[in-house]
Amino acid sequence: MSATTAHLDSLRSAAAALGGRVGLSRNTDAERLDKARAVMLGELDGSHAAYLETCLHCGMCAEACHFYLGTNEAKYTPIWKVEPLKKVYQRELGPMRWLRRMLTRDITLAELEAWQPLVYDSCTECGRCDLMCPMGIQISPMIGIMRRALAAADLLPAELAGAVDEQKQQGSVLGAGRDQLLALARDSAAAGVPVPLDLPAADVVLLTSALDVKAFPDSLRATARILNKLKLHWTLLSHSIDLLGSGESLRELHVRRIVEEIVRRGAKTLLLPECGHAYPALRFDSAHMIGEPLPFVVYSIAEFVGQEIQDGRLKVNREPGGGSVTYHDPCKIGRHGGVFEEPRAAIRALGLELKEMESHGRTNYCCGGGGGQFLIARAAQLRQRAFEIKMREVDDTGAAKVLTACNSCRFNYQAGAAEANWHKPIESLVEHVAANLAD
Amino acid sequence: MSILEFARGPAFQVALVVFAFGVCWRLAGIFLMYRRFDRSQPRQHALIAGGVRAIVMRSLPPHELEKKIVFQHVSGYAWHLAYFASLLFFAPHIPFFKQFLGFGWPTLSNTVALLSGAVALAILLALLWRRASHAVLRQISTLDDYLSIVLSILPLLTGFMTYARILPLGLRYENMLGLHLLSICALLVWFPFGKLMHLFLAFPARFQAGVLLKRKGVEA
Amino acid sequence: MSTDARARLAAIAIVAETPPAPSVGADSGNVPLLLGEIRHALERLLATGAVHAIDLRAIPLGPGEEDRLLEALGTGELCATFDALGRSELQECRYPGVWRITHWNAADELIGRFIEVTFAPALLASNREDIRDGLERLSAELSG
Amino acid sequence: MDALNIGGTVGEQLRAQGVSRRGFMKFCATTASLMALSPALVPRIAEALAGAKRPSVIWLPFQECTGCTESLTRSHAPTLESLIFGAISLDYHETLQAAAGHDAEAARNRAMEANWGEYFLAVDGSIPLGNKGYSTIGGVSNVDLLKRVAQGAKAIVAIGTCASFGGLPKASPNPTGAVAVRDLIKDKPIINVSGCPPLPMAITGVLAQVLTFGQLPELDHLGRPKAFYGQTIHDRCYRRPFYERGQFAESFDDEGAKQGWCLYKLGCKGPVTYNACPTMKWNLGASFPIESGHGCIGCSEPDFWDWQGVYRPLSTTRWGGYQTLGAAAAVGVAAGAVAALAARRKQRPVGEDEA
Repeated sequence: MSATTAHLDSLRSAAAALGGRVGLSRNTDAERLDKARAVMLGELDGSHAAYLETCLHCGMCAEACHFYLGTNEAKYTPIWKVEPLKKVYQRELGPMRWLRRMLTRDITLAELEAWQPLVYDSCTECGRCDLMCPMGIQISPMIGIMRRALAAADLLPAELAGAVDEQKQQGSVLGAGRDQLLALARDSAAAGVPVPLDLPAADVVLLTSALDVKAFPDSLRATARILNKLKLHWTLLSHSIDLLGSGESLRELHVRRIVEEIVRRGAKTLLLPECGHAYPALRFDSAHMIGEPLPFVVYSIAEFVGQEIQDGRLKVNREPGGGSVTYHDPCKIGRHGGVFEEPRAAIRALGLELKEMESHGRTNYCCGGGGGQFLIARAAQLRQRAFEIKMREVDDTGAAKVLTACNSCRFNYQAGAAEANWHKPIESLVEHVAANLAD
Repeated sequence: MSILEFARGPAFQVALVVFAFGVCWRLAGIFLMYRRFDRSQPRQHALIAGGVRAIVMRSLPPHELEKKIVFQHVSGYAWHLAYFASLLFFAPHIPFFKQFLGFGWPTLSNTVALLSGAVALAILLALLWRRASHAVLRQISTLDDYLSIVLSILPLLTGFMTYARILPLGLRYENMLGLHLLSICALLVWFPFGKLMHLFLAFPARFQAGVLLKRKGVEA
Repeated sequence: MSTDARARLAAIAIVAETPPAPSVGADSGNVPLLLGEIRHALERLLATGAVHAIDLRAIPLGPGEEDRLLEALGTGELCATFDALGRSELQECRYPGVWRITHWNAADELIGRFIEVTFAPALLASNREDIRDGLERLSAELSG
Repeated sequence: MDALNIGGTVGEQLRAQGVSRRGFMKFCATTASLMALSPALVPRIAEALAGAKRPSVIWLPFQECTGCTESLTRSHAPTLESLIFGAISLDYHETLQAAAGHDAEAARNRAMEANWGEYFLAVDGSIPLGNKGYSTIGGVSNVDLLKRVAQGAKAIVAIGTCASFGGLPKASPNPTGAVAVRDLIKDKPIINVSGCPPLPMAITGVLAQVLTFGQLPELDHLGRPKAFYGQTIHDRCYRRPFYERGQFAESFDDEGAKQGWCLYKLGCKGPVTYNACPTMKWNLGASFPIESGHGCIGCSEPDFWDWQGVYRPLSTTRWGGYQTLGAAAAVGVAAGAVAALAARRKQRPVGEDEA
């Protein structure tokens, strides 16, 4: 417990320190508004148009959202969170924009400011509402647009702005940079698990995340152990630790650099760590960002490990002691990525009894802190309301522990559990696999 | 010119032209807009099938989601079905459709058609009340929502009054029939500009979602 | 018309269709209602002596319904006719107290049909004025 | 016809013709029936009729087809003869009178003078305003004649849909500029006895009512006597139960038509037509159009001729046809395309983004 709270505290203070660095915007209000609008217009396309035109205001999306369900506050209705985007669409792009302009007012900076807590504090882009909508409206990607528009208007919450700033200035995220990663690799090699770093050529490239480096180094080590066991020609890239959703252009810049690095090494496979947010970006969005299909295949590590087990290339022993677990589907690789079966195959191979939560697979509830939300200090209470739903579902399974494949989820579980004084272990699926590798 | 003649003649002609023009305008404006082409490697293929499947499956949400929206779901189904049953299978309506299509079809008995109209009317009124009182719905509702419900209710209401000869304000049967037709004109004129367009947009939106989710390997 | 044209006319096949028996409920449903009304009127006649009349032209009746009603009422003992502005017939029905009164005009066209529930239709009785006229005529003849 | 011999009451006239009291009562009973009054009112009618003065009636035909007069002469109760010789004094009727030319005009003038302010004016046919020469009598245009004769009338009875509402001559595009009596005469009571033609009993019934009670009958929103026009054809139609049950003939020779089902889908205008056909019936009470298997065409209603066709059901509308709709749709698509293409210039195509 103390170890957990220690790394939590260190992350928290790092995040809090980041907030202090952010100064006032240097742009005028009009410029900020224009920038936000430019992001919206740039990202909105015909598919969003069809969604925004079809919304019936039925309010069912609220019933999917853990923030609404946890608070019963109407403003947390998912579609309401994209209201400014809808306005801009209707006034600028919609077929009836001439009429709309006569009848409605333009968005204001104050409006965008008012929406900051709605798109950052009370949304993790988990996408549960996307499944609920009877019209098929995909709300969470539009929240993404809202966020990038707000970022362009210098309206990122202080903690997130600080993190972006840090990455821009120092190349580290939450204090985790290349140096820390090198140290981690050295320690790992010393412990008998070599981590090949930045090799000039490899078949398989692995990325890691700041959270792994700072809080969950075991997850990285476990990954390395498995890759070594599979005797793959692999390397860990140290250049790009994290992909912060801090604005379209920066995100694209990152993606382009990563793709270049992988292509340069001739790798055919990209493995993403037990980290959520990189997955949809690299697996699905990147092809659009670089303008052509990726020349390699992208897997989440949990997905990869599950596949290797299913295909018989990776052998695992039944876990000593066994016991029951439940599996938390991380939104980014589950609902946003389609990885449901592979982690469960791994759990079955370990001989663990899988007790599913009522909402599992594509309808799984978010841990409550994804999408950078867990960094925002003022959103702590909100986060906890959402987490309580998760706790209830976990408790209802009667499982002894929770396994997951995302360290953001793990981090948030631990923080929430500490806050609620809840004693349910949340552990890494990959670590469990690595601990039970068969010869 | 009497109300009935005005409704059957110029009013309906104009309403239909506005309807056809507006619907095409809006649909073309949406579907000819620039669209990103997704170049990512799909996790699952048969994307079209995924889209079609979504059109069906979005009518049947999974259990965990469904149990939160039982009322909306059941009432939504009930009023749509009842509304269309009375619209399409009430015998005096058949000649109306036949004039466009050139063919008619069997009808429900008046009792059943009227009963289903009554069900639709009752649910719509309940939904109107709910929209005005439920916190979430109040938050997200616009004039469009209220106008669309009211304009959907009026043909039902005037239809009933016409059939049952409930004639307030000294109105006579032919006036009420005229008002019934005028309420349909109003519905047609409003149709392209508000949410009623989901008649045409719901399936394309679901299809899009289905294709997107199929690409990700998630059941829509 | 030439014989040829006649032949061609004759060649046109004419089929006389017998209309099918009307389906159940193919009428206004007023016959049983009228019979019910007549029953109540008879009860009232006995109890209070109140007379009741029904104008059959004011009642919507489908094809054949009037015949069915009259058939149901049947024919009773007494039938009186008179000729004034055309023929009239007062026919007692199968149910005493129910009278079928039919008026024709001078051209023998039906101009009215009534059902009266009464001990005797007022038209049967001789009228005072007519009696006075008759009396005058008789007196004149006797004195003449 | 002696225009000046209009003295005496109806009762006296009938007695003078040798009609017995029993005959008079019979006359009253059928008259009550005609006025759609309860048989219970016969004694009151008898009392009224016995003392009623015979009114003078002047009948002016304008743009008409004589169908209304034909209908009147088919009236079987009271007989036309009894009307003319007993109940009313028909002093001028272009079609029926024996006199012609100057004699006829003279008879009319005498009747007008003798009964100024007391006579009833019956009009059939509409009045053309487009060109006065379209219809004249003895060189006098219809409109002038109507105005002159109306001046001395106690009330006007507009007989037939043409006189009541303009009727067939007024049908679009109304080449003669036809109007109804009520469009020209505003200062006299007008009773509209509409129909094309009106029920003969409605014509005689109204005249009988006027004569019996010496006052105008209760009128509906279009100035028609409620006794005859108080309910729609549909209200009193014996086929209405089929409508309620949703049983409709789909064509004139299908099983439904043979079974006598409702003719709504075949264009019957019964629901919006106020008339007494279902009870009074035509041809000596033989039948009425619906009973004969044809829908009501709405002939007693204003502008019925322009109701988009006799066989188009009430629930149909003008809709312009697919060409109009197609054009509207095409313009819509064009407008949408312009909107979308203009929107594309604001959207960011692939690969193009800010530095």
